[in-house]
Amino acid sequence: MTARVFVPCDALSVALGADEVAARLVAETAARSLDVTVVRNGSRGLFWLEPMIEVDVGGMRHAYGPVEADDIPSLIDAGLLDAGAHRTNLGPTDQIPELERQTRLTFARVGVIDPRSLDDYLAHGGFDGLRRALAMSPSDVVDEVEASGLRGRGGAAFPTGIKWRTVLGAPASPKYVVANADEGDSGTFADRMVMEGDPFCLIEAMAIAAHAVGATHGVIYCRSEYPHSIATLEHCIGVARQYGWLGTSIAGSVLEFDIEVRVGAGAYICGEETSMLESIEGRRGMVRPKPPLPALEGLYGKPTVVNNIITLASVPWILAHGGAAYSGHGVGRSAGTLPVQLAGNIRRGGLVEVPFGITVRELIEDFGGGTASGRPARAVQIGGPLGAYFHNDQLDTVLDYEAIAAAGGLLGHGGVVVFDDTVDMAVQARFAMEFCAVESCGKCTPCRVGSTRGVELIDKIVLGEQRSANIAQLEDLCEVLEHGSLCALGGLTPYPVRSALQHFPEDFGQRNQQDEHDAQENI
Amino acid sequence: MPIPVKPDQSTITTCAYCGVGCGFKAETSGGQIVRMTPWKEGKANHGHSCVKGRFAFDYYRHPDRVRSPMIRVSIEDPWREVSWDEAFAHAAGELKRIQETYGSGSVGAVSSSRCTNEEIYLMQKFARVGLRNNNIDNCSRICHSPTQFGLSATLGAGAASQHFDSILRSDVILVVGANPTEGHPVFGSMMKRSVRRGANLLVIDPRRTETVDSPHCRASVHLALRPGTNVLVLDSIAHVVVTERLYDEAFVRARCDWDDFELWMSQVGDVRYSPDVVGPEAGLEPDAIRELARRYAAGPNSTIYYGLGVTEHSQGSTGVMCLGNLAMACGMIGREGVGVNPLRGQGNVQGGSCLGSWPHMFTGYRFVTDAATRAVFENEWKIDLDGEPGLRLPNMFDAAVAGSFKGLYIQGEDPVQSDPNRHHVEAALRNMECVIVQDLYETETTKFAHVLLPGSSSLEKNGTFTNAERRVSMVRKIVEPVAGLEDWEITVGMINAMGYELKYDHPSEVLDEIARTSPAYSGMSFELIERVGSVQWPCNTAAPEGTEVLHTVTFPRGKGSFMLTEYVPTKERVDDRFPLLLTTGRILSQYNAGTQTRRTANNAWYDDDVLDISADDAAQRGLRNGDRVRVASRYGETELSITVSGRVHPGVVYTTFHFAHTMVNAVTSDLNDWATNCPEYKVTAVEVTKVTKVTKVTKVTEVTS
Amino acid sequence: MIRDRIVRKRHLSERPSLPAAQASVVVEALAANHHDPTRLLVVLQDIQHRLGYLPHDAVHPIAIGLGLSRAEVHGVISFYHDLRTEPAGRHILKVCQAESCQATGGRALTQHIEDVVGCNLGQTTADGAITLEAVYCLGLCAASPAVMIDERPIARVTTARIDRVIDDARTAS
Amino acid sequence: MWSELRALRDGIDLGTPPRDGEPVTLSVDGIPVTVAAGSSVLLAAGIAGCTVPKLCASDTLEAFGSCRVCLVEIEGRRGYPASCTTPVDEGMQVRTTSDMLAKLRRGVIELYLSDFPEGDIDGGWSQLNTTLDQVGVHRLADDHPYRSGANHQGGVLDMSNPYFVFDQAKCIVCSRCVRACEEIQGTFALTIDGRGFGSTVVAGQNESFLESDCVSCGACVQACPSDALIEKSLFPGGYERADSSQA
Repeated sequence: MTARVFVPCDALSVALGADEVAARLVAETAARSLDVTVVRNGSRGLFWLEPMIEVDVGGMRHAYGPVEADDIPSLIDAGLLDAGAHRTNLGPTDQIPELERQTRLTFARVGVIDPRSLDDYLAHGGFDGLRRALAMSPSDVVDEVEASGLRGRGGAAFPTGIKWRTVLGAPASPKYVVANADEGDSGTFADRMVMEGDPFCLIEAMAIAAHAVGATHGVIYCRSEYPHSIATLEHCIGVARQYGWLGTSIAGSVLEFDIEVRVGAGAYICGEETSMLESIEGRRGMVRPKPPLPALEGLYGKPTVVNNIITLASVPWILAHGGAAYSGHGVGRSAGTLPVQLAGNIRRGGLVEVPFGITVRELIEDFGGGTASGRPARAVQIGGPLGAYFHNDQLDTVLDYEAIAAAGGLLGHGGVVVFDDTVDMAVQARFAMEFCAVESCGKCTPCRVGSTRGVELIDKIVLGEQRSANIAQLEDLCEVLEHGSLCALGGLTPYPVRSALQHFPEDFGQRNQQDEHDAQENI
Repeated sequence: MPIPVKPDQSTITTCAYCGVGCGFKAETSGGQIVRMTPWKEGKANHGHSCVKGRFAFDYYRHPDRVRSPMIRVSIEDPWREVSWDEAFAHAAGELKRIQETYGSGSVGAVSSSRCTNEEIYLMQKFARVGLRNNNIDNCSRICHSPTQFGLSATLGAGAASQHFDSILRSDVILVVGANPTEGHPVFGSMMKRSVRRGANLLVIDPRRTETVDSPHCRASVHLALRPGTNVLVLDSIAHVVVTERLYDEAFVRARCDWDDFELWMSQVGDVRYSPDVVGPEAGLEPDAIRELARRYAAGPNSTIYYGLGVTEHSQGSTGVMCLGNLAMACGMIGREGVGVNPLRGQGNVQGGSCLGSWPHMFTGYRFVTDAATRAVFENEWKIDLDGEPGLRLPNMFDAAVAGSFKGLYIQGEDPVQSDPNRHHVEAALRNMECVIVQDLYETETTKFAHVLLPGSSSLEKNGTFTNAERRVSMVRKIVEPVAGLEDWEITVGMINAMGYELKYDHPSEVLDEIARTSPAYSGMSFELIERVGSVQWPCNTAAPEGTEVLHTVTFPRGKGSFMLTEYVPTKERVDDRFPLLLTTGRILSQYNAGTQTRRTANNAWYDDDVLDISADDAAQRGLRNGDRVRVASRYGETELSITVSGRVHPGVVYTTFHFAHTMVNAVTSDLNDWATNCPEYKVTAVEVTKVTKVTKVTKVTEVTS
Repeated sequence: MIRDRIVRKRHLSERPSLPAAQASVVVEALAANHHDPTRLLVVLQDIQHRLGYLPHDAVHPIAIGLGLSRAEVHGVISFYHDLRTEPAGRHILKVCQAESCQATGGRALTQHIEDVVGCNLGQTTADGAITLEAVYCLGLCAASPAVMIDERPIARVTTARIDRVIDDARTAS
Repeated sequence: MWSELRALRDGIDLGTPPRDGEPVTLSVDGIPVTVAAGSSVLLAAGIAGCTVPKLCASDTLEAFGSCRVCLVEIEGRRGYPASCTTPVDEGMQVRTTSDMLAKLRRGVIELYLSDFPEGDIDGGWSQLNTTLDQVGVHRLADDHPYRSGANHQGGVLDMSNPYFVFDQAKCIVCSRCVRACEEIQGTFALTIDGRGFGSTVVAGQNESFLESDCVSCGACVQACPSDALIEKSLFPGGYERADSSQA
C-alpha cells in the first residue's frame, strides 16, 4: 500500500523550507524505491513546528517538525513511514497540545487535506453545507446564518445574517458576492491559511451566499502579497467549474454562480470594502461614503455581499451543522469561535481557533509560550495596525468584541502582535501615523493631511520641542481623525497612537521633563 | 501677492458662439469685462460653458475693430471715415440710384445669425419697406435651410422638437452628421452625461469623431458612410424598419397620413434600399445598418440630433425629410426623450429662420404670396408689400454676375470666406455698384465693399437670441458699442435713410412688433423673458410661458406627412483626377470663419486649418504628418498641412474652414441642395499632392528627424 | 515647478508611439480583457507582468482601448504601489516594514539589507540586480521577520540567511 | 422632473444636487424643513436657512465627502456624519452647531491652513474665504504646532492655458475640478496623481493643461473653491505666486 506523507504547501511553510523538504522527500523515497505519495497539505498553523511533516499510519496522522531537508534521510532511516522515533517526532498530530486545545470549526480541514484536491474536500464534509443550503429557501439560509450569531471577522463585526438579509431584500440585479481577501493587517494570516489550506471551503461559502441573496457573480479580491493564495484559488476555481460546483446548475440545482479572482496592487486601503469595490471596478481605490451601503449599492452599483474570508469560511460549517451549534460556542454577543493569530515576538506563533472568551494572557502564555526573545512582554497590539496597544498589565482582558472595546481596543481581524521590553512605544505610535500616511487613499482631509501632521507632532514630542503643546495638538488631531475621517483608516489610527501615549507615557519623553525645560529655556 | 480683481458688476446675457445659447454672467470692473462665467440658471447650459463663451471674449476690444463708418467710391480707393448720417445717406442714395437705373429688384439684403432677433427682423423689414422688394435672405441659407424645408414638409415646424434637457430621458441617441462635442460643446457634454447614464449612442458620420469614441462615451454603432450617401443610408435604415415591421403602427395611424405612409413604405421597402444593396455602395457593413435601425426602433425613447452633415448636401432637404419620416414611423416624436433636433451653428440661426429673413416668407414661416399674411404686415407697417418672392442669396450672386443685380446690404456676414465657390462670389461682388457691409472687422468681403458700417458685437447691444431648442433668451449690453450704435440702430438708420420713417426707443418695441405679427411669438415680450429667464416658442395664450416639447398632440400641419425620399447621387463624383472626397467641419476652439476666435488666445489650441488624411492615402502619396499639401478640386485649390489620422477612412479627407488664408471654400463644390440652394460643403472630389519645398529646408528636416 | 510654455496641443496621432514589441503586449492585454474598462487594473497588471513596468507611452493606447482617458489611467497607475512606470531590477526584494516584523528586529534587518545591497527601499542597485521595496505585511507574521524575493517568501529571516539570498540574486541572471 | 439642473440658483450653492422625490420632513436646528427624498442633509440645512460650512461640496456635483467641514450631529446616530453624503430621513433631527462640531471643523481647517499660502487669504473672495469666515479660523497662530510641516507650497504652477492658471500651492485636493471635468464636461482630462498626502491634482499624465486633453471649458475653474484654478483675466498685472506660506 502506498504510504502518504504530508508536507505543507502554504506560503509560510514554504518560506521556512517546506518545498525543499518535499523535494528531498520525493528524491529520497524514489532513490530507495519506497512506495510513497507526498501530499502537499495546508498548514496546521503551528508555525514554530514548520515545516511540519505528517505521515498517515493506519488512518492516524503522526507529526514531525520542524524538519529540514537534510533531516529526510535520517527520518526515513528512523522509520518515518511507520511513525518511527526521531528527534523531530511530535507524536500523533491531534495530540499536539497547542492543537488539541483548540476548537477547530472554521479551520477543521485546514492542514488536514490537500487543498487542491476536490476528492479530499468532499471526503471531509466538503459541500455538505451547500447541499443543505440548496435544499432550503434563501430566506431560511439567511435565518440559519442569523441564528449562528456570526459577525464579520474582518474587523467591523457586523452581523453577517443582517447584511445578507439586506442584500436578499434589495430589488436590483444582478447581485454580487465579494470575498475580501485583502488581509493587510500585520499579525494576521488566517485568510491566507484558508485560501492556501481549504480553498474549496471559500468557494462553497460564496456559493451558499449566492444562493442566499440571489447573486450570480462572485469576486475574490486577493492582495498581491499572497501569490500562493492566488495560484491555489485559481486552480481550485477551475476544478470547481469542471465538476459543476460553479457555473450553471450547481449541484443539480438552479443556482448559477461563478467566481473570479482579482488581485490587488499594493494598497492597504483596498481592504476597506468600498475602496475594494472601486478597485475591482478598475479605479483608484478611493473610499466611497456610506450610505449607500454596499449591500444596496455595491459592486457596479448593485447589491453586494462583501464578507471577509474567515466570515465566509465559517458559513459552510454553520450550514452543515446548524446555526445553533455554532452559537453554542463563545460568550454573549460574541458567538462562535475566533481564529486568533499569534505573531510578532512570540515563541509559538501561529493560528489558534478558540471560542470567544479566552484571555489575552492565556493566548500569549499558554498557547504562545511567551516571547521569542525570552525577554518580558511589554506591549501587545491587538487587531492590526489600527488596533490599540495593550500594556502587559492589561493581559487578563477577555478576548471578545465587547470586552476588548471596553478596554479601549478593537478585536479587528484577530491578530495579536507581541512586543518585548525593547520596544519604544513612541516609535510605534509614530509608525501608526506613518502607516496611515503611507496607506491613506487621500480622499478625506483628516487622513490625507492629518496623518502627516501626526508624524511631525510625534517627532517634535520625542525631540522635546514644545512637548505639552504638541501633545495637546496630537490629542486634538486624534479627535479630528477619529470623528472626522471618512473611513476606518483615519478613524482608527488614533487607537494605537492614543493607547501608546496613555499606557507608555515614559516613552514620549515624560521622564525627560528637565530636557524640555532646558529646551524651552533655549528658545 | 495675487489677490484677484473683484468684479463690481455682473450682467446676465446670452453667448452668441453657437446654437446652444448658453447663459452667461458678464462680470465687469470699471466698465471692462474681466471675465465671463456661466449662469447657473441658464436653461440651455445649467452653469456649464465651453472655451469660446467662457474665455474667448477679448475679440470685442481687438485693435482690428472697425471704429467708424467709412465709404469709398471704388473698391480700389482707400476708405474715408464719415459720420453715421453721411454713411446712411450715401448708402441709401446709392441703393435708390441703382433701383432707379436697374429696377427695384436690383438690390437686396442679407441678415446674419450672429445678430439678434430684433435686428434680423429689422433687416427683412428694411428689404420690404426700404427696398420695397423681397430680396432678403439669411445665412442659414448655407447651413440649415434644408432643416426649415424638410421638417416643415414632414412635421410642419422647421425647428427642434425638444429642449436640450430632454436628452437625459433618451434611451437611444442617434447623431447624424454632427459632432456636438466640437460644434455644440455644452450640449455635447449633456449628451455624454446621458450616455454615461446608460443611453445607447448611434452615430452616422464619415469620420470617427470624438462623438463616436471618447472616454466613457462610445457609440454602439457607427456608420462611417461614404460622404454623399446620407439619403441612401437613411433610406436603408427605413427599409429595415419597414421590412422588419419595426414601425409603430398605432402612432402612425393616429398621428400621420396613412396613405403617405404606405406610399413611403413601398418606396423605401424596395430591394434597392436593402442593406445588402446599400452597404457596398455606402462603404458599410449591411449588418451595421440593420443593427442601427433595430436599436433606434427599439427605443423606448429614441432621439435624433443632426447637423450640417445632413443639410449641406445636394440632397440636404431630402436627408432632413428622411429623419422626420424615421421618427414618425417609429413613433419617436411628441414626448420627452424623443424627437428630431437640428443642431444650429450660429447663436441665432433659429431666430434667423423664424424672423422672416427669407425671400419667400415672413416671420413664422408664412408665405409672402399669401395675401392674408401680407395684410397683417401691411396693416402693421402701413405700406403696400410686394407679393412676389425675392431672390435667394445664391440667386443674387448669379444675377450680379449676369449684370442685373447691383447692390447688397450685408449684415455681419462674410460670404467670400463662408459661401461656396469663392471665385463666383468675388466676381458677383465685383460686379456690384454698391456693397454695404456691416461688420466688426474688415473681412474678405469688405475688400469688395463701398460702405463699411461698424457693427456691434453681442456684448454691445440689447436684444434676444433664439437658440437651437427654440429658446428665446436675453442679450444684454455689457459695454458700449465701439462706434456708438447697436446693430439694430444701424438698420433703423438705413430704413429711415431709404425714406421710410421709423422710430424705436428700445429693441423690446421690436419684439412687441414681432409678437403682434407672429403667432408663435405672440406671447413673447422682454418683460416675460426677464421674469422667467428664457422662453421656448411657441409662446401664446395656450402656452403663456413657452413650449418645451413640440408635436405632443398633433403636428402643426395636422397629420404628419411621410415624404418620398428617393436617393439621387450627387453629381460630385470621384475620378482618377480627383480620387478623394473632401468633407468639412469645425473644431471646438474656433468658431466658423474665425473672425472672432482668431482674435483671441484660442489659437493656442488650433492656429490653422489642417487636413486629416488616412494613413493609407498618405502613404500612397508619400505624405507624412505635418507635410504641406496642395488640395485641388474641380473648382479651385489651396494649401494645407496634413495630419495622418485614424479618424477618417481611406478615400476621405477632412478639414475645417476657420482661417481666411486657407480659403477652403475656394475648393468646395458649387453644387447645392435641390430645394433650398444650401451648398454641398460636405462632398467635394479632390486630389492631394505634396508641395515640394526648397531643397535646403528639406535637408534641415532630414537632419532633425 | 512652473509650467508656462505655451505649446500647441499635440494631435492625438502625433503622440509618440510605443515600440512594436510593447505595443503588441498592450494589444493582447486589452483583447484578453475584452476591452472592458472595469478591468483596467487587470490590464495594467498583465502588461506589467510581461514588460516589467508600464511605459509612459502605453497609457494612451490603454486609455483608447478601454474607452477611458489618459488621466484616468495615469491616476490608477499612480495610486497603486505595485504598479511601476520604470523598469525594476532583475529581482525585487520586498522587505516587510509592519509591526510583527518590527517586533522581531525588522528595522535592524532593513538597515542591514540596505547596507549590504547598497541602496534604500524604493531604489534599485546600480548593477540593476535588485530593487528594494517596502511591503506592509506578507502574512508570514507567525515567523517574523519576513521578506519576499520575486514571488518566493522567506520567513524568520536572519542576517546570514538574507546575505545568501542577496548573493544568489546578484549572481543569478 | 429636472431638479438637478433646473432647481440650481445663481449665487446660491445648496451643496448637493437638488433631487426629484417624495417630500421628506426633518428638522434642522429645530427648524422643520421639507425636501425631496434623496436630498442630502446639507441641502436640507441650506433650505432651512442653516449655514453649514463646506468646501468639497457643490450643487452642480455629486456629493463626495472629502473635506469634512460639513459634519453635523444627528439624533440617535453615532459620530459626526458629513451632511453632504447623508441622505435625509423622515423625522430626522439634525444639529448643525455644537461645541464639538465647532472644534472638529476648526481642527480640519487648521489642517488645510497648514498647507496653504498665508498671503493668499487676506483680501481673497473665494469660497475658501467664505468657509474660513464661517468656521472662524483664518490663519494658524505663529507658534502653532502645524507650522513648518511638509507641504506642497513648491508645487506646480501651470500657466500653460492661455486663460487660467493652476497653482498647486493653493490646491486643497477636494477633487472638485476632477469631478467637474468628469461629471459636467465629460472630458476626464484631470485626475489625482498619487495618494495620501502626496495626492495632487494633475492634468493628463502629469503634464501641462495645454498638453493634456483639457478642452478649456472652464468647468474646473468654476468648481475650484480655493482659487487654485483661476482666470488670468482677474490679474491685470499678471499672476504671481505668493512667496510666504504658513508652512
